[in-house]
Amino acid sequence: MIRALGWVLRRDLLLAFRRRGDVVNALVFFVIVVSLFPLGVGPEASQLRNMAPGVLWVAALLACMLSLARLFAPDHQDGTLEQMLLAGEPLVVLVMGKVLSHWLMSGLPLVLIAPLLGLQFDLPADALVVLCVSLLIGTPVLSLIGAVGAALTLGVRGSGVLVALLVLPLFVPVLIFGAGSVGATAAGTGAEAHLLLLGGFLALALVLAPWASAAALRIAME
Amino acid sequence: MSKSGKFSLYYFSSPQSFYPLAGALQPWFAALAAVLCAAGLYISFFVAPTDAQQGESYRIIFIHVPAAWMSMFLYLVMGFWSGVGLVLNTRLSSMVATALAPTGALFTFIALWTGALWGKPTWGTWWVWDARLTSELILLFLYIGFMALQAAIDDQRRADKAGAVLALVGVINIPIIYFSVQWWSTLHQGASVSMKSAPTMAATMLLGMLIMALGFWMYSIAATLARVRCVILERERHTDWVAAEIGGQK
Amino acid sequence: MLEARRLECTRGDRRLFSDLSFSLNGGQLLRVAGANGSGKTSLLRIMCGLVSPSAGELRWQGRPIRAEREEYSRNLVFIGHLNALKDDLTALENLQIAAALGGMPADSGRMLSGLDRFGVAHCAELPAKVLSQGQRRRVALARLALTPAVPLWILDEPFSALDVGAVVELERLLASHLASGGMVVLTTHQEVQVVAHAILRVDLDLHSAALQAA
Amino acid sequence: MNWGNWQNFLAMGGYGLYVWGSYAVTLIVLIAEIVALVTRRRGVIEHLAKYYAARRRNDET
Repeated sequence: MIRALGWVLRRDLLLAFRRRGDVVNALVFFVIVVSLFPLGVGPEASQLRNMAPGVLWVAALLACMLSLARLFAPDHQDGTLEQMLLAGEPLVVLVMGKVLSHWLMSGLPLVLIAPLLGLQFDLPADALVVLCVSLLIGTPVLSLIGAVGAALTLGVRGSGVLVALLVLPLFVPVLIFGAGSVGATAAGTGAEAHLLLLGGFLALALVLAPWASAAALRIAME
Repeated sequence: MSKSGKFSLYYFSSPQSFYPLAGALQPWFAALAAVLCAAGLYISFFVAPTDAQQGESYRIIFIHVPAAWMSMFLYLVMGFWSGVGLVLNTRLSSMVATALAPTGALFTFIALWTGALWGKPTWGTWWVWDARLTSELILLFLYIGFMALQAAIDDQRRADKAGAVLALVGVINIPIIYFSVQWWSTLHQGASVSMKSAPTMAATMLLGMLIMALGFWMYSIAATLARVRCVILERERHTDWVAAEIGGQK
Repeated sequence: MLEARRLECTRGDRRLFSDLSFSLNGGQLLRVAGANGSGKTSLLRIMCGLVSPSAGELRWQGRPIRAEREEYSRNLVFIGHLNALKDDLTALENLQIAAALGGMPADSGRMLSGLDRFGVAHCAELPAKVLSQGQRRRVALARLALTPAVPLWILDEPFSALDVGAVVELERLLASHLASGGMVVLTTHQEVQVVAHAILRVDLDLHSAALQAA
Repeated sequence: MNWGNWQNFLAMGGYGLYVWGSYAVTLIVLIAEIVALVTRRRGVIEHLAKYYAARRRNDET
């Protein structure tokens, strides 16, 4: 089982490496969206500091959602997804592998670049650290929940908009506590509770989301 | 009803036998809904006294709160039937889930609308990011997502199952969303008057809300039964009994 | 032994076939025939366990395949009308990953011999996107050469896009699989020249979809 | 609760717009759903009648 997970991971990372452009594009999208906000609301530092957690997190949500189109759809089109269902390995494990690689290619880059963008918004150092930690815990939840949405909308017409409709409301708790943790640090009230709850969401999503995605994939194959 | 005279749940789990049953029950639920809503309206306008703090504007609560209850309750019911449909593979339960969604979305809309109208005189603004209103807004998105997903999938069986998975994911998420939003709104102290604490819960008020909620509940059952009957006819059109049923109508 | 009991398949409003029963034993080849849209591909997908039939059931070694999906999957190779190749991976990598996910050893020596069998060893290091339609089909079919021990092969139009040489090679491979007690299910437009213990034929055009043994 | 006269009842202590706005929209929405259900049922029956008629014609030819 671990072996199968390793192979899926290896395969998806190799594919992502051969199509580096897609990964870079999602990252550039994130940077552009975040950079647009100061242009929209003005350069006043205190206002930007207040907005920063929300803006960064919403942009992360959108970037993650955009990259969901690459999670299952290409495999569905060329028939490799079918073969995965027939691999004789538990589908949940294979889904885990795909979600993990999706996170490594879409979530992790955001975590790494977020501090730079935080500096643009004049966030203090401790808030930057919490921002990174919250993204590190929160973005895997986004990938896990997003996988369910991507699997449900597989091969459905207008799936791009539909996946946003299905997945974004489910992202709300992550957004609240992710952005909340950064805001709480900036306000000096401490972010431990927020981060713990985010960790709780991650645990819950890890347990439930792969099953739901696997079920949705089987349904999509019918 | 069955020819053998044997009553069983399995008998009614087939669309063919449920269709006439739904037709027979529907008027009764509709009548109950009308009576209960009339009683609820009477209490809310003629029995309940004026609130000392908010004046007459609090009478909106008699529909706002029951509608909010119903909207959440109907999503849970939808999730339940979805789960039954997914596990037992019974077509009828999926049809019921599909039929519940529009009515649930409607009550969500009513809760939002009345919330806004209550908010204007109370808070001085049409929209406040209060915990209940925000949760209702997200719930509306969940309902819309469910209906949009089902509408986008052509294959009926797949639409049923995909909708069921989504509804179940939503059911797990609703408490989490509700709790998160609650936490968030207390943190930001947006509204000083919360809807729950606003008027003291007088007994007559609670009674009015309960009766109204019961009325809405009966209405939801009646509307859902009517919609299930349409769905059954549409989906079972290749069967002989629907052909006979339509033939009998003409 | 694979046994189908009163299978029925509906797509939307249309009932593609119903009351379809047959059983397939080691050494037998089942050819699914029927006009376009008669449900050949649907039947194969049902037999793989990808789609559940609207009525009836499939049994593998006497047990319903629904109950032990993964176990059943390990006993079959499915090659659909899609070649299941990733454009950005080389032929060799594609084959390795397919084998590894199927629980086979993935050493490149075996992969190369499989590719060689279908005359595409020289394409091993090329990304799949530059291969021709026929070459891609050959790479997909090379999986069969790697999995002789898997008893049930389910092939959707395996001969499409193949030239004469590859057709002969595939027929030879099928024959040896059958001779060693394997089972083959396939759809094809051309007559199969396979010496088999028995060739069964399911014709979905017949309304009752009755089984004729030929 | 005694409102005295219709004016008082409609005015709702100055909150008439909000109270009646809520109740009216609720009523409108529920009635709209009922109307939609009735028309849907009618439409389905009509559509199916046509569908069966077409099928019968097909069978005859």
